Amino acid sequence: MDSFFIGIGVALCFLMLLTLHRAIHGPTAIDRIMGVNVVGTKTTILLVIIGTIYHRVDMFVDIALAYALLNFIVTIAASRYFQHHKNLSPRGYGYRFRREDD
Amino acid sequence: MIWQLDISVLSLIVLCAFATIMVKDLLSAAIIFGAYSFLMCLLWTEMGAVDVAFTEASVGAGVSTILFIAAAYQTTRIVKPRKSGRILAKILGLAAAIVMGLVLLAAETNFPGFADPGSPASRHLSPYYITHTLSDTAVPNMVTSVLADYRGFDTMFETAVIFAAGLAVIAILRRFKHTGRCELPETYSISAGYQDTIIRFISRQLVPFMQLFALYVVAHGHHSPGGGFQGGVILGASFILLAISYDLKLVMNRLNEKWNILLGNIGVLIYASIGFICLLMGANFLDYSVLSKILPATDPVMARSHGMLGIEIGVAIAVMAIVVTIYLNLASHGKLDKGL
Amino acid sequence: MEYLVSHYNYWIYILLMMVGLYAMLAKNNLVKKVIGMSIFQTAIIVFYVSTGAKREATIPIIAHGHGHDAAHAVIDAAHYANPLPHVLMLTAIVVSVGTLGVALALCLGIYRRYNTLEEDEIQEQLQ
Amino acid sequence: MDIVVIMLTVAGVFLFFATTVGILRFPDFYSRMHAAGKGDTLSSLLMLLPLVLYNFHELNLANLLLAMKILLIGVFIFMASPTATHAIVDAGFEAGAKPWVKKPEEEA
Repeated sequence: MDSFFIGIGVALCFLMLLTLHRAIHGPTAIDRIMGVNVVGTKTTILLVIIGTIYHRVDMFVDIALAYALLNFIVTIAASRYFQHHKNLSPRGYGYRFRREDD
Repeated sequence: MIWQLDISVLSLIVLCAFATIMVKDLLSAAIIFGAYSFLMCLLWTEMGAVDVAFTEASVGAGVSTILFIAAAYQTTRIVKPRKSGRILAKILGLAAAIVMGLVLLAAETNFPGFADPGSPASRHLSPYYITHTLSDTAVPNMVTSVLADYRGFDTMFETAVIFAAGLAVIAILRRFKHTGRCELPETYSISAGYQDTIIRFISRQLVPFMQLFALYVVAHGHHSPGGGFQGGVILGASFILLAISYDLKLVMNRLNEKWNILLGNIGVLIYASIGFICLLMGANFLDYSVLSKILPATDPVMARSHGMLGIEIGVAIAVMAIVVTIYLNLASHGKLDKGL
Repeated sequence: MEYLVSHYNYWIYILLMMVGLYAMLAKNNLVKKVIGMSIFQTAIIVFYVSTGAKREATIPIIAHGHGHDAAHAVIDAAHYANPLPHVLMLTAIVVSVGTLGVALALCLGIYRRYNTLEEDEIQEQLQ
Repeated sequence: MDIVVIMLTVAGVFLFFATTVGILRFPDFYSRMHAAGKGDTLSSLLMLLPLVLYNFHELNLANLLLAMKILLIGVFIFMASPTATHAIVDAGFEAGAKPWVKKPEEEA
């Protein structure tokens, strides 16, 4: 069963390589954010799989959880860049959702 | 270690490193560097270094990527080519890199093989730590016991270095607005309409959960990977998530600048004062076993475990305060009003 | 062949180090230089961690380490990875985020004063 | 039990593969995001479930806690991944990414 999980891990690495193609060659920065987010999700799974291979999953679950949390924060931060930045088109949240009373 | 995964992850890492250097856009470089750190974390997990991987997942992949994005946000994402001497700079840089690589390759022939159980690094000191950690300190995670007990002196000054880094960032960036003396502070209301309701709702649900998880990581670091550094960084990241999904003012209301710096001080002081208590009780600096005299119902072995918990809490408080300080100053260009 | 199998990882670390050094020396943009510094740092850290790895060894946390009778169990040092490089590198990573913060703060300070991040434009303004 | 574990894992890997193909092949940013958001969330749950089953050897407190923790990652991904997708799509919309339209000569 261990060799099965190692095979799954290598397959996930191969899929990560394909996703990194989009992250590296992506025409825009947003495509790169998306690619890195997908790589992060795959890595979360791969961490639990490595724990299964070591037969000590209880030690690896915390890392996977922290990893998923930080992946989420990085994605939000990177997407936030576009919602405020000066160089881009002025139509932003401030115009779509602004309420006058507060 | 699992060599199949080792090779595949290493090749992905090299690919990411080249892409980070080549890409002509600072935001994209920051994002690909985030992927590089994610893969680095995977590599360390696969080598069996779980604590290092935990630290990299929270520090390298999380906080440093956010710092790069904040820097790109405050400056510019454009990378211009050199106006003159481009070829010369490239050739010189390449020559220096190749010379260094050749020197290292020549040195590398004397290294022991990868994952060799009989390598000199794992024969001299570390067997003592591995075999004695349970009987000496009752802590099964030997990384924690070496970090906080056997090499506690080292870790104390590492914490002091982080504190100094926070002070340096404030000294470089912080700009104070000169206001009249009688001006009242403006009443605060959550500024609506700069971020999405969905993101705000989910972040609001996640922040308490993250902080609880961070406390668990600090407290359970004796038995599983984790400890003060990791827990402190996750605690700081929860405040960063609030600052990203709402705005900086909300975080400043909860944890203002004065308290932030004070907490950084308090964290380092907790560490040092536990050491001085040991000194006052007649033992060496940071020799926790004498703490059994003042802690109720503990033998010297358990006292070392409790002493480690105390300094982990100090480290967590200091790291949290400094991470939040660095982020707030970088994201708002030192003005602490609004930012990323 | 055996030499190749046991030494391939060092070559990759040296390659990463070369990439980092090249970026630090040849790149014009200051933030790119900082990224090169981070790559150099991680290459060194991964070298140290790899010296702690052992074949057929598990992670450096003693299994079933709860309770008092666990203290009398016989522990073989060859079954666990070497914890010492892990400890040294754990603190190195946390310090690296401190140095990264200071480096980026310097970049922001330079941008505030010269309004550019490019090395040659800053030198032009200095003269 | 092993059969179930293998089947679920292979299904998860297949969905990951479909996600990757979608990310690589779709013509514009919005449709790529569609593939990434949906496929990733479901396939990560499909991969976590067999890992829970495989590690659940016998019924005791430690194993229950472990299963809870792994499922917590699943719950977390179910909350965070769609939110992240939404954030990225909004960022792309704000940045002015153009949706792909079929060219008129192809329609004819």
